[in-house]
Amino acid sequence: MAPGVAVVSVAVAMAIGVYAVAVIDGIAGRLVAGAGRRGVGVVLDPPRTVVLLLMQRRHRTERADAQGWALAPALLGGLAATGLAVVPVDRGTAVADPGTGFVVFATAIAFVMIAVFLHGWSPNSLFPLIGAYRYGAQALSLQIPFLLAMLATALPAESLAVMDIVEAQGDVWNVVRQPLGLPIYLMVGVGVGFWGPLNLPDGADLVGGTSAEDAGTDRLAWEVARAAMLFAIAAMGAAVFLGGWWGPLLPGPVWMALKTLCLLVVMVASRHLLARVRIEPFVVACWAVFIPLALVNIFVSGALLL
Amino acid sequence: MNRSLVVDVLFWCFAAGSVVTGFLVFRTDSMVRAAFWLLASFVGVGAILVLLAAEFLGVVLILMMAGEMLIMAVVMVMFMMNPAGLNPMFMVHQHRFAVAAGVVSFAGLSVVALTVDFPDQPVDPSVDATAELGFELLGDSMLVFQTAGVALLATMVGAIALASRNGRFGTADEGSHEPPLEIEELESP
Amino acid sequence: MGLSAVASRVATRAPVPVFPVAGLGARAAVDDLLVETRLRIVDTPAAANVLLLAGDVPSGLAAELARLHDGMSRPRTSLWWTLGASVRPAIRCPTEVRDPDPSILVDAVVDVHRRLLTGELASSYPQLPDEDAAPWRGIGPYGQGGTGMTGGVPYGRPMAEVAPDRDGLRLDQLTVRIGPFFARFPTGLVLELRLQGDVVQEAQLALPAGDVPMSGVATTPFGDALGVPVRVSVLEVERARSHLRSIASALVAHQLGSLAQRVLRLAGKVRPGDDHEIERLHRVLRRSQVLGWATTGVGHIAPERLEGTASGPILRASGVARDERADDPVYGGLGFEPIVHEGSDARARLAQRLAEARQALELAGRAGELDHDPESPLESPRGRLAAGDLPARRVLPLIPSLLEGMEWGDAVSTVVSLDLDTDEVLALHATDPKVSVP
Amino acid sequence: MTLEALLVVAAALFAVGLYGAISQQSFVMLMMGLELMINGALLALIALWALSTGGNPQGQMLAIVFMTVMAIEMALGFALITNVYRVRRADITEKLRKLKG
Repeated sequence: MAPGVAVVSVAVAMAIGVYAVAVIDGIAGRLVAGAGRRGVGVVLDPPRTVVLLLMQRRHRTERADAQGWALAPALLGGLAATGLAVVPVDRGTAVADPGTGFVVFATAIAFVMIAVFLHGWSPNSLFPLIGAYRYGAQALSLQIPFLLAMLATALPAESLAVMDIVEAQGDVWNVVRQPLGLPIYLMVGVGVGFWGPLNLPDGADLVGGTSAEDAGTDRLAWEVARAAMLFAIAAMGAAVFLGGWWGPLLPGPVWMALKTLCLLVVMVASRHLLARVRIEPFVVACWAVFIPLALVNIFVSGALLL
Repeated sequence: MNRSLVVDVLFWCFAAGSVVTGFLVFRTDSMVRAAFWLLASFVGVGAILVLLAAEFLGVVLILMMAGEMLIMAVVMVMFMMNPAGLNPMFMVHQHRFAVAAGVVSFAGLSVVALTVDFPDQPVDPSVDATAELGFELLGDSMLVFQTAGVALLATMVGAIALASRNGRFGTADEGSHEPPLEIEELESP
Repeated sequence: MGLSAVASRVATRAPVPVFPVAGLGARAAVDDLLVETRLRIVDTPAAANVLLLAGDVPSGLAAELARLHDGMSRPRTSLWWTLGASVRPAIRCPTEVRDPDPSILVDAVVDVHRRLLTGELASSYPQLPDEDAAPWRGIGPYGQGGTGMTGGVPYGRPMAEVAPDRDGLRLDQLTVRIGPFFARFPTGLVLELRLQGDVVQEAQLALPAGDVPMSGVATTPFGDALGVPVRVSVLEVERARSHLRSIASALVAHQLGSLAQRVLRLAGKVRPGDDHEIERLHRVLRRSQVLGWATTGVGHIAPERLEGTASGPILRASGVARDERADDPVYGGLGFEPIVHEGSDARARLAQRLAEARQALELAGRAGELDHDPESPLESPRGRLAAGDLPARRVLPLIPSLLEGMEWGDAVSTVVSLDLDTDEVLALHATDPKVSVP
Repeated sequence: MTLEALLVVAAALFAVGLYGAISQQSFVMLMMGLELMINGALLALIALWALSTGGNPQGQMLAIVFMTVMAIEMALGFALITNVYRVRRADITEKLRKLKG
């Protein structure tokens, strides 16, 4: 694919994904809140808020690390774009399909913690800093179950290329082969996107955490990058667990879009249905429960293949 | 556009980037920046590895370093005073000797690199290096691979034993005291 | 029409980011603004364009208020919702709203925001001078501000110091002051903390003294009941509302803002005999884990420490069946029995308030025309209420020792679960700046 | 992208790392110097593998060993720093007058 086309298609996909996250979030919020009126608002509020944030002036703190502050959302957005680029849309159609697509995606996920730490560190302010520390603990515990859950999907395909992983799900989807994988992946995905119950770095108890000092374009960029990250995780989950383009009747890309939407709804709605987890029990659970579960998942899928 | 020209331009960008950021590690006041500059240096080298067809190794290097540098940054912040570099800081010793050692090693290694005649056998582009590495890992070099794994396991056990507070002989910091700081005495050789 | 004009027209239709400060007698009205879809209540001043001061913000908080104002991003303005208060806030508010009706307030906020974006209303200037808190005092060989290689007080700001952590390492410690406008706490509550990462190592209450005018502020039915007979059904519905509002703020602290909106809507419309609505709410809360992993074991207070301090739902959630209503013949005639929960943690307190809200609506449905006798003891939603004996005065001294060793997330859940009343906390500023620790 | 250029870049990384490892007082900064040195060595190794050995898979294997060494160095380094800090309150090399416990 020509570089220009690749950049444009990733950008378009990200824009659609971010908008989808905003709309799903709005609908889920209204359903839970029991506020039925103003149906148009759900669709129009996101672009209006974007314009409002563009008009709002940025906020500066004393002795902030200005470069780091500007870099963090850009880094997170770039990681989302990288992750999205390796997800195949249809057989033979992907922005990039390197032989190590799986590792590239995992690297993008691992770098999220750098972006969040930088974002919390830079403003030189209390709540962002605590949020940054928290995310360090949270992300380091999340990484290993995440890698293991995803790694299991590479076993049936005998390849690290995402295209091959999807191709190998022609008979049976990985979600059936490895029923433990998808729940772990989604849980970790919500954590990597620091959303809903696992939004500890930007949580309500820290009145916004790492983004507590953000205003205007800073806030806009950060929220957009985070939503794009969630979308990339949903898209990858649809590809490696739900069989990507495989499905009857409808064309492949439509199936891919439907499955992505499905996972996105589950992840986004969790914000309105589940309370914030406490970090200490959560970290313990990651090491003591999710890593063993993910290992069992890998061993069982390996044994089934032999 | 000519593919090898693109590769060349990218290579020089990454190379310059990784050396410059590697140098900035020791030139910044902020500890967190130092850790992230080092990370940038590793990302540059990882990218060069990808250009050199060692795709898997390059990406894994970057993956590995993300977590490592975050831990490094947090350790710096927690252990050191002035981690944000709000105070200008220059914590070095034997500086002139260090500079000389750096220059001499660079000169020596460069001379070796430029004078020795290495055989010219590039990687065959049609070979999938990642797959080859996989077969090597679980084939002829299985023993090396397993040894590395066992070494890592032993490291984990050892590191936890070292860092933990509770040892066989009671808590590790029992009776500990802060040693005096006598820099002047040390700095005059 | 230029691009910027189009942009400002589009932006004026977005939900208005508002940072509210609830003064005396304004907490309930401010909490209820969460359900307004045309406003977006934000947690931090940096995200807000409009600073909403509601009720009477005591003059003792003037300096903090100015700092809060300067922390907002531009364009910014402040708006005063009087709610019966007469003393002007310490910072200039170009707009005042005297009507207590929330929909009129929302109209006013939206209008102010529109004028702000189109440039009709000027963005307000900083209240404090923009300069360093102290001059640069660089000494030492590299100008680092201290005598050693590190440390010192650059720009008058102390650097983080080290102190032992819970693992025996000496690590970075931050001394910070949280409040008095921290979004999760009642207005006026100030905590001086030593934090190591996420962990509270040491906590102290610091209530700045100041003049607190109590006149002209809207009172609650419970305040009235100290002096005149009030319908039992009115008191009980008010009790249910208060409990529901407390549950809503706990939900916000647990990141369930939309569920909190639902609870606040319910609080606004409950009538005597609506106890089945609370049943449904209970099931939803169970599913959300607010009554599960998020609160179990958080903020545990040993029941013997509550002896003689706390009363009301906090005490009853520790298994002690003490309720002033049990001694009241009027309630005795209604067949009142105190509800208790075991656990004495945040979960038990939430469950206790939920059960009491249900019981209150049920009692209100049966109370009919009965009146509460002003001579009888009075049980407010937060415990025994008598003139000069405020529940918050008894609960506040528990907080410092309770928070020590907690993670910040749990600390917030704990303070929220104690349901401190903003008016009572602010009243303590005036009377007794140093709250005695038992 | 010639082999010579790659090796010179690797030498530069190694030299910068050596400078840092010798000159820095702080343990963590010292470790950063060591990391940079291994980084340079890794680059030289892969350069030789890719351009001079015809892609012998054992070259990549050696690189994996390098990365293992890097990980071990980090893990043990941090453990030692933590221990030294716990026992001696030392975070810079000057505070360690003797290595005996």
